[in-house]
Amino acid sequence: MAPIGTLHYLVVAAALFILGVIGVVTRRNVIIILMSIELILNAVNLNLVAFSRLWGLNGQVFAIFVITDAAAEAAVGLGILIAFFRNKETLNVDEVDLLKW
Amino acid sequence: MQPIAQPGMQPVATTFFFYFLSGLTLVSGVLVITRKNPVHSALALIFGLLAQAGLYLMLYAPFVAGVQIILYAGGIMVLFLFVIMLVNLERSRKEEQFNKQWLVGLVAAVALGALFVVVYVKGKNLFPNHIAQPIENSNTQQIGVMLYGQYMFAFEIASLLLLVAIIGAVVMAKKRI
Amino acid sequence: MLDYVTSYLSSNTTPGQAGNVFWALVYIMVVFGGVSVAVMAMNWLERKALAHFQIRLGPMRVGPHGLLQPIADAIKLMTKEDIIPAEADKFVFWIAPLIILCASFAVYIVVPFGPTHAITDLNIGILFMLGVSSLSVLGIVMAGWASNSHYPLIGALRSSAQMVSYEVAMGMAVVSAILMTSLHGLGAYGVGVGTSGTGTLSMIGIVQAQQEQHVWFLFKFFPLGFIAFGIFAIAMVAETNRAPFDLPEAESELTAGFHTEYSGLRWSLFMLGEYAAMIAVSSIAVTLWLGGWFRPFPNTLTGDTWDLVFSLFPGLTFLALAAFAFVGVARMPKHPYFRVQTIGLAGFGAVLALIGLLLFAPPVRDRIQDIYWFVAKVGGFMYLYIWYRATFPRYRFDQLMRVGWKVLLPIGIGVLILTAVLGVVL
Amino acid sequence: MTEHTLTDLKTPDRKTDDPTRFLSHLELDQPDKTFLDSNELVINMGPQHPATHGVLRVILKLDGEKVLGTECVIGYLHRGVEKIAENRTYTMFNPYVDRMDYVAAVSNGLGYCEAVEKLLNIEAPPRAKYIRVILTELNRLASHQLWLGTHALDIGAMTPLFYTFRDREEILKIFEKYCGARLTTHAFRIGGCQYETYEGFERDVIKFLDFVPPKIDEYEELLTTNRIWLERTKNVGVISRADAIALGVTGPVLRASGVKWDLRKAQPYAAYSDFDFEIPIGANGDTYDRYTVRMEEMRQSLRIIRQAVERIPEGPIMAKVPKVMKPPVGEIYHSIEAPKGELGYFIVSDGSTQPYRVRVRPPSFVNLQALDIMVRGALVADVIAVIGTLDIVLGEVDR
Repeated sequence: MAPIGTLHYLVVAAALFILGVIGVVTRRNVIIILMSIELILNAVNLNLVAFSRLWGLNGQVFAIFVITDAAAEAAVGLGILIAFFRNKETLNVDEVDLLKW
Repeated sequence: MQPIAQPGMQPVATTFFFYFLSGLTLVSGVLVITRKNPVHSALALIFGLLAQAGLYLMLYAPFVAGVQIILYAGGIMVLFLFVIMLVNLERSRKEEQFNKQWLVGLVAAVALGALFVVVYVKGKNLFPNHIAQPIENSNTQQIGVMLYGQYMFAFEIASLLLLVAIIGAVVMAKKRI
Repeated sequence: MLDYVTSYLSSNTTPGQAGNVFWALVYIMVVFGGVSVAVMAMNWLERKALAHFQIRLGPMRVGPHGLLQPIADAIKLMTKEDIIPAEADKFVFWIAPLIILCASFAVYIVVPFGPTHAITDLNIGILFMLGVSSLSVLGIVMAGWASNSHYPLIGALRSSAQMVSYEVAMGMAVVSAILMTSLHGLGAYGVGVGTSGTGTLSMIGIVQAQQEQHVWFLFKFFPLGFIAFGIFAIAMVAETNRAPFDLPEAESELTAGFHTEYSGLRWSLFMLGEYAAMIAVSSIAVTLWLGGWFRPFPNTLTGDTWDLVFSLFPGLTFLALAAFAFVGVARMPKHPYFRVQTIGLAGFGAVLALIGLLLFAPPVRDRIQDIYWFVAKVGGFMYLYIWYRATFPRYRFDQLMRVGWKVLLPIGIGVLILTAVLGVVL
Repeated sequence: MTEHTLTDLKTPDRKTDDPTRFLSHLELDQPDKTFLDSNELVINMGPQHPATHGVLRVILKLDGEKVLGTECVIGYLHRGVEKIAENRTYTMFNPYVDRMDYVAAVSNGLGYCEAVEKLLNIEAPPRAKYIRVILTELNRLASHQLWLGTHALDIGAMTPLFYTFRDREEILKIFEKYCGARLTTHAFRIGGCQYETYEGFERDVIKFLDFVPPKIDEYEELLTTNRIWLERTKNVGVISRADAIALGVTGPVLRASGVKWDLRKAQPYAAYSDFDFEIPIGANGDTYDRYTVRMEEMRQSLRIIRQAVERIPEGPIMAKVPKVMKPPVGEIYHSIEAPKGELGYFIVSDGSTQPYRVRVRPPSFVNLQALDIMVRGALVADVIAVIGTLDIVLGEVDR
């Protein structure tokens, strides 16, 4: 078995990223779309941390920023979701076709 | 790529753990996007996040791993589960869960995959051979110094972002304030 | 192979740090087994102590003074019918207790029972502990949701909100204690690199910092350490869903909260997780504020005489317990009916006395001392838990939230700021 | 005779299996629209629930944790006591009343005996009256102790339950020595008492009187100034003076709302006019006031018992009562102050040996009406506290 290097991590991250993209594109449920976005962010984090092993800690610091953003995104996203659900009583993202409620 | 040899530290079965954890990550990623029930998706995502925290530990990033567990698995996912419970599942579960966009998804996936393959194959030599000395024992401290030194401004912006997110979430979720 | 096994014994780190898989596995077995036994003992102790608070006897039938009651309970729970509601989400229902159990047991990986008596010493130790123990909320939420029933759902919502809220206050208290590791006081301001007194997140490092600074963090920057400890002591009761914050499982309101639909073995897993979590958060408190494994006054009462005196404590404790058991033997009614019980209690006392005598042997004495003091301090917290339960009524949900957000959190932030300021000024 | 119209009562549709059907005729407040609209939750509290004091079923309509409306479903313990009375002679029916409020059986017996005595136009001798007062006041104490224990347990304080039961035991011992029964005592007979006090009765009672005040202090020490207790009970389940009177609630619930109404003073029965005691009243009508009122009542009961034991006269304990009781045709309403409130017996006699109709006005049943207005807008936990503070006994509610 080949020794584990940075590229291995990058491949995992890429796969995770693709999975996230597929989720965003094919799912209708808003919650799962948000989760797929978390997957994408995680793929990015994995990349950053993997690179930080090569170029120092900047990558890890950025990973922390990304996690912070993910928290903010989840809070706002789920807030919107609740507001949306309250009015439409559905979680289907196709129904979100008006700019007002 | 050279395996990381830590002086004074014998990594235990690194190869096995790498394949185990990354396998867990990918399988749970697949489960996230294929499960019909959002709770199952969330559960899969939690396992994926924990496996990823393990990967971070293997990359000598213990602080990020800890933050991942506390914030992602302990915080954000609880929020997700909370919301899933709040919204009426009985009704939303009956809805169509998948878009008729398999083609788009496939195209996007293939295109992205091709892109990654091209980049990684062509850029393989771009990755430097040298490896920055992992400073595990003071990793947390180093990150702290960087956060409050070099990235001070970004850090403050992030705190502002969180504040805005808090207010935004409250405004969104509550009709009357 | 034998070298591999014995080489660790002379090292002065934890097995995890030394990378010694064999000893790490041994430690894991010992710690997890010990915690399970401690949970059973705690179960018996709680029932007995609570009973004596309430002028009754508690379990008396199974074994002398009910000593075998936890075992009987365990057997009963294991052989009970395992009911899964028809409408429940089977997989989530199945996995929820396991999540709680894993979360509360995984914490013990970094609990320092002594300078080398820990499974491993992560340098993000305290962060790891807080993070992993916060995962148990996921199990609770899932248990409540998967039961597909109203009471568990309300219990789960309450519990998740409660645990997430109190984690914030708890975090503030913990951060102020961590800050103290880097602040030597008296002019030494050491947050930067290269300066003296760099802070640490490692559990062992925190205890050693207390030794170096010659103070338990409880008494550092008096009363700041004290207030931070108080916040933690309150928040940890809320975190573990115990009285007076036991709303998620408030019996009189929600029958049993999130585990209403659980029975038999699964239910006992919840209980195991809860008690393990209680011991875990108590050990965080002991590590952060009460000097961890150190005996009282390790820096002032020094010298061989004092060392000897304090090292006798473990043996003396067991001898005292044995004496207690023998008093019980003497007070047993002299009726043939009680013969088995009397013999059992006498045997138990004899075992305790034997352990006590064993602990007086010098090599054992030196090795066991750290663990003894750590466990004794944690035991004090366990007693507090029981005492709370006997004394306090239960908070209402909004009051609970108010205490968490409007009382504990502002005080916690204030303490944090003051600690930082004092560290710079002094 | 005015014509009663029943048109405004919508009959619940019992055909549907919907648990909300009982709520159909409730005017429910609109849910709080600031959060999720579909967040209304209907939960069944009881009949098998640890905190509904028996088999009360409360259907709660919740918005999150906020109570929008309640409905009590009763009758799970219905035994038809009133109907049974129509087929029993007056003497035979006497033990049945003990089974209504089984924690205050002596008071129930007293009310029934006095009502029949009034119907027969006889009066119990003074010594019997004093014995009756001593036993009913002891019973009041026992009932309040049981209430305190269970109420505190509902709010989460475990220990008072065991303390109160320990002390209640002493009262039950006195009952047992006096009449052989602990719970359903059947201590009194129409026309007086069946039994003379046993040897050492006074001594036992005096001993008890010296024993119990420190114990009451002990309960108060655990609860009265306990912060959590205060927060859980102050301003919870408030019922105003006007509402309390309008709903007809009686007993400590009424007095806690500031109405000084106690039948022992207002229309003295037995020997109550001979004794000197206070009627404690509350100010706010919240759960805490009801708690303090009851605690004070326990002390006042001790006062009454002490006076009664000291002044107990000698003499017969039974009035002259005909062997076959045939009260004159007529009707009578007699009420006494039971531990839970006004306990009234309405007896219609057709001149035969059996009552034509007996109607009991149980305090628990009437007080339970107040549950809905006391808990609207409160939280689920308050429902438990309020059920506890109303001090209901389902045997009496359902009869």
